[in-house]
Amino acid sequence: MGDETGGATRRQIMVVAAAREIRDGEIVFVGMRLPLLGFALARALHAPRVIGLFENGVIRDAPPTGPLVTMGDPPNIAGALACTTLSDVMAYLQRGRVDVGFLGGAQVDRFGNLNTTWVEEAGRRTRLPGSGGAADIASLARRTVIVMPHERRRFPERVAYLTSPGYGTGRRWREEVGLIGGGPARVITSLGVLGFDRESGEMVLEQVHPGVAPDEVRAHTGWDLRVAPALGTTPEPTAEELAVLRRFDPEGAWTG
Amino acid sequence: MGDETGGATRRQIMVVAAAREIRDGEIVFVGMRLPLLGFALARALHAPRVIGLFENGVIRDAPPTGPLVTMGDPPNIAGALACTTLSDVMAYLQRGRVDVGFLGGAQVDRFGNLNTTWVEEAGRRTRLPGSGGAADIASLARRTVIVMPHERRRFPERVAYLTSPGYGTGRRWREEVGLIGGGPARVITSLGVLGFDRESGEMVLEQVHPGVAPDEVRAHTGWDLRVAPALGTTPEPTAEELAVLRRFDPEGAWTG
Amino acid sequence: MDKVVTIEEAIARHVRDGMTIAMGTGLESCIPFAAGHEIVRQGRRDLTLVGPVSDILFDQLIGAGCVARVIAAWVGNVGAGIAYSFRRAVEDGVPRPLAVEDHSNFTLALALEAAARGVPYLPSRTALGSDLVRGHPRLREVTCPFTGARLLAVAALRPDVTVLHVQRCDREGNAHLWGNLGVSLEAARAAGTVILTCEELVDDDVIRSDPNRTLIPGFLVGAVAVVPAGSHPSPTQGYVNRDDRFYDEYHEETRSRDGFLRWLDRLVLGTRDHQEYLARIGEDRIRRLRPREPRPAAPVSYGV
Amino acid sequence: MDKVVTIEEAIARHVRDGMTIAMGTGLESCIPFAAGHEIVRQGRRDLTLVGPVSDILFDQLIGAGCVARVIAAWVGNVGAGIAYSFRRAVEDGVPRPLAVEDHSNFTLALALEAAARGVPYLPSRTALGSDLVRGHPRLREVTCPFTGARLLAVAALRPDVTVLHVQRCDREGNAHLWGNLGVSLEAARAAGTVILTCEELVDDDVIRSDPNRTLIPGFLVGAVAVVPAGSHPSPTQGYVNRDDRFYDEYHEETRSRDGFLRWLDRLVLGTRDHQEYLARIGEDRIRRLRPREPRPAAPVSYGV
Repeated sequence: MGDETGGATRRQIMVVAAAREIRDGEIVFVGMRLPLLGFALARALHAPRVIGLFENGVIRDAPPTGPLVTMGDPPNIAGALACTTLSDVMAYLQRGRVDVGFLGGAQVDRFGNLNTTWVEEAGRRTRLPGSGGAADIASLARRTVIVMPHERRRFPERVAYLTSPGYGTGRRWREEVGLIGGGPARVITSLGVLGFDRESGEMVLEQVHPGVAPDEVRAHTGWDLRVAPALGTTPEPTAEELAVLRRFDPEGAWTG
Repeated sequence: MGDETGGATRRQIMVVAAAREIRDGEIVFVGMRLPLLGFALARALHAPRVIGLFENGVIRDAPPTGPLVTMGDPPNIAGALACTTLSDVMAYLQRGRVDVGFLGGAQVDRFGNLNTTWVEEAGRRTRLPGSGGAADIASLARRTVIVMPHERRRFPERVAYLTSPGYGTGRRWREEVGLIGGGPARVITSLGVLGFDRESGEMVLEQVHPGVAPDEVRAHTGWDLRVAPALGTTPEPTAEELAVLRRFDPEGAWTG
Repeated sequence: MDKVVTIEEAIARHVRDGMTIAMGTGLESCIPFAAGHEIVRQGRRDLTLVGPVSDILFDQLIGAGCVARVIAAWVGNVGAGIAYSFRRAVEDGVPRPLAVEDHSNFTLALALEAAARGVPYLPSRTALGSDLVRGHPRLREVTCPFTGARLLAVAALRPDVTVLHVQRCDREGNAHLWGNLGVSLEAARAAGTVILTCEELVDDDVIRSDPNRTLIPGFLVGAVAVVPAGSHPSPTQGYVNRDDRFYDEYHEETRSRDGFLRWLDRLVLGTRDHQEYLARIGEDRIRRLRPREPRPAAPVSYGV
Repeated sequence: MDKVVTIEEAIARHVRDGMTIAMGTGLESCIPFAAGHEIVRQGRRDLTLVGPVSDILFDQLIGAGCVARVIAAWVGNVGAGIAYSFRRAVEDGVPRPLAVEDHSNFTLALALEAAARGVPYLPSRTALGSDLVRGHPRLREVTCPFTGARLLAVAALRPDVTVLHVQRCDREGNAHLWGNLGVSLEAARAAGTVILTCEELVDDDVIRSDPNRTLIPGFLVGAVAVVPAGSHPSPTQGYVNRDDRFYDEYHEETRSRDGFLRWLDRLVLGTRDHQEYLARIGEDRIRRLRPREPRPAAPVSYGV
């Protein structure tokens, strides 16, 4: 994860790619770490009118000035636009007002379903933290962006436990089960950027990060990963993007 | 209504009787006018720990100091314990936390059902204000106290429109329709105080105000009103009660 | 995005014939009279008005012929009892017939809240057995899937526009409100868009200094108009008290249809805007409604 | 009624073996650690703990053997990831087996809110198709009686006791809270009773000066204990910042069961009360967590 590609670390590339998924004026359900940095980056550069919701009830139009470990840290409250309840921000989500939500997880599968509940390795079940707000964001946001390290055990063909719904078993599944949110739009990994096929709902490799070969991505994926005919390369972070990132993560705690 | 009986007006007797229905430590859904005065009186005398909820979202542990026309008047907000939403106070009611709610209406019938929606007189329908929060209080409070002038047209055998449920068609009706609140406990009128029969749910005259004969009450009631075997007389307001009342209604606007 | 416009522009842009408009959601306080008068001046028609309390602002719009339907729990004059234009419309179809969807305060709140939460209904235990429920388009008895209990389901009601009068907000519409809240928050969240009229336009920093006071986030808001005393004759806590006399005078003057039309001409159709309306009410009278006794909130720090 | 007692008395009176206790309802802030430690000291058993975030306070109670079940959406160490005592209990039954009722944040909030509102369930559109729903005792798919839409019904969850750490309250428990609110309001309203720990006990007049800040009315509250820094190591806005290092140290020290038991002995079982706990943490360290930069809320008047 710390590998350098050109002048930027993989995590820097991931954050910059995440930021580019945010359009100006959008309402974003923000998570901690990389998504929070992506929010800060988007706000500083191309999306000055972005609004960020946090599931603990905080609404901000600008990233906090101090470093955060959790969204409940005092610097995230001071200077917020509004502080309210978890239910209130979830209601905005359920009302369809949230344009994009960021998600991560222990596993993501071929149809963008996420698992953060438990995994089994070498016959031993490991209990993971669970959904938090992820199942809600995955169910209710107009679209989601998943940010994850790209490792084969994290990319199984089918998640062991479906915590947060992607496209289930295919593109029509969400409608069948009654979900109203749009589902995953992008997966940003340490190796590339993936989208979802409009017909099948299956994950497709759309971009590789600089210096990454498509076969490397496929080798780290637990199914026969489709590659887009017009495979691109993730643009390198610009000097401006890197400068802003360093401002928000001066010690590289999250992107080093 | 302005008739004097002894040293007190009928309305003063009504307010005092309403106040006596409030026990110390109770949570009361307060209305305007006579019930508000009853709340103030109870708080000043025998129920110093009473809490009053107003349906606009105000919670008070003491009556407002200035005169009020509506519960949204600034003196009812300043010095409140809490200001919140209508839904929040209704939720307390629905959760069973409200001990007693005060109600009035254009009509009350034999089973304590209230009508505040429309009446028909001489073939002409008159539209009335509607439920407001009355149907909610009648449905959800642990018990209710109805305060009304005693006139025959206001006491029909059956209300023209059942806005706020009492005992419907009899004592078991509330359970049948799914209501959880306890229903009406008392009706305080300009002529007396009435209760409800435990078996049938029918209104029963329990007390007459000083100087009122039971037949006078029956003559102003639209059905064959039952009279309790141990009919009492409403105690005269004490000097202390009258002194407090004059403090809260110095010009007799509500009790003159 | 700067959303500050005149109230005339706000109404012209956002309120169209046939729309469903929620107003008076604070119950007896913060009623957006100035905005309602502007709707009358601009001659909107076939509106559905939504508010738990259909007070004399609704009565005015009804009498002016703007309204096809009222969805409310209580209709009248909160100061003096009867709303005559409402009665004339319902009982005699003057100036046009008026449909009424009756609610209790709680069922109306739940209908707005369901829409605010993006669910098609919310269950409750209220009004079971009441005649309110009979044949009601938005109320239906259901059975709890867990307990089998009988419940009243209240279907979502989504206004096109909610109009709120608030104490202060910034240019984006992030608003600080205090006092009783009624169903204002649900109505704002349920609506397609929100028009705010405010007593004071303040700097962003004032809003951000106290995020728990921001009960309406700007992303819900389509327009902000600065209209001091825009709730007159209803009160706005800390800015303007209740004009009790006005309610009594309205009661007397609007007993007859002619009296109402004279009233409407004098204070609404015959005034260009809210400033002229206030001038007719009288500067002195408005000044006397300003609070004399300050009641400052105890300090709070969000220090880090 | 004066409800002020010591935290020891509050726990002794209100928390009994086998009860369902909601804590940590502010998510990562205002977690009532002092109250939780007292539950450990008093040796309560067979508790069901409820909180959207089952942070290291829950981990401590689990490791101490107080807990039979956790109802939560997320379990771990909000600073450092893994909650080892939780893992040991779930994976290996050490010190005793632990049942987990999994939720999403929203379904947990809705379960508490249903209880707070006195309805047996609330409908939502979340988590449909998720494995969370399978065989879940409190989640069930239903059909909307109006639209036919598929919805997720969430059954009410009513804690016996909700414990909140708040900024300030009066002797009756009327409490001013600010900052992010999580599910604290729903949890308080849902519960049989509420224990408040507060940073500051204030005069009634402070509370009444700002009724919109009173998010917990005293009639919900059974006991008030004054416990400054009672949320340590979690933050309480304006009073104490987050002790990030503590979370990391806990992570390291509790990797093994023995390490956990040493930790528990040193800071909980081996301290008489929260003051002694804070003394072990170090006065200097606590002092450094006090806010240095004041962020006063803009003035507000409720003037009449």
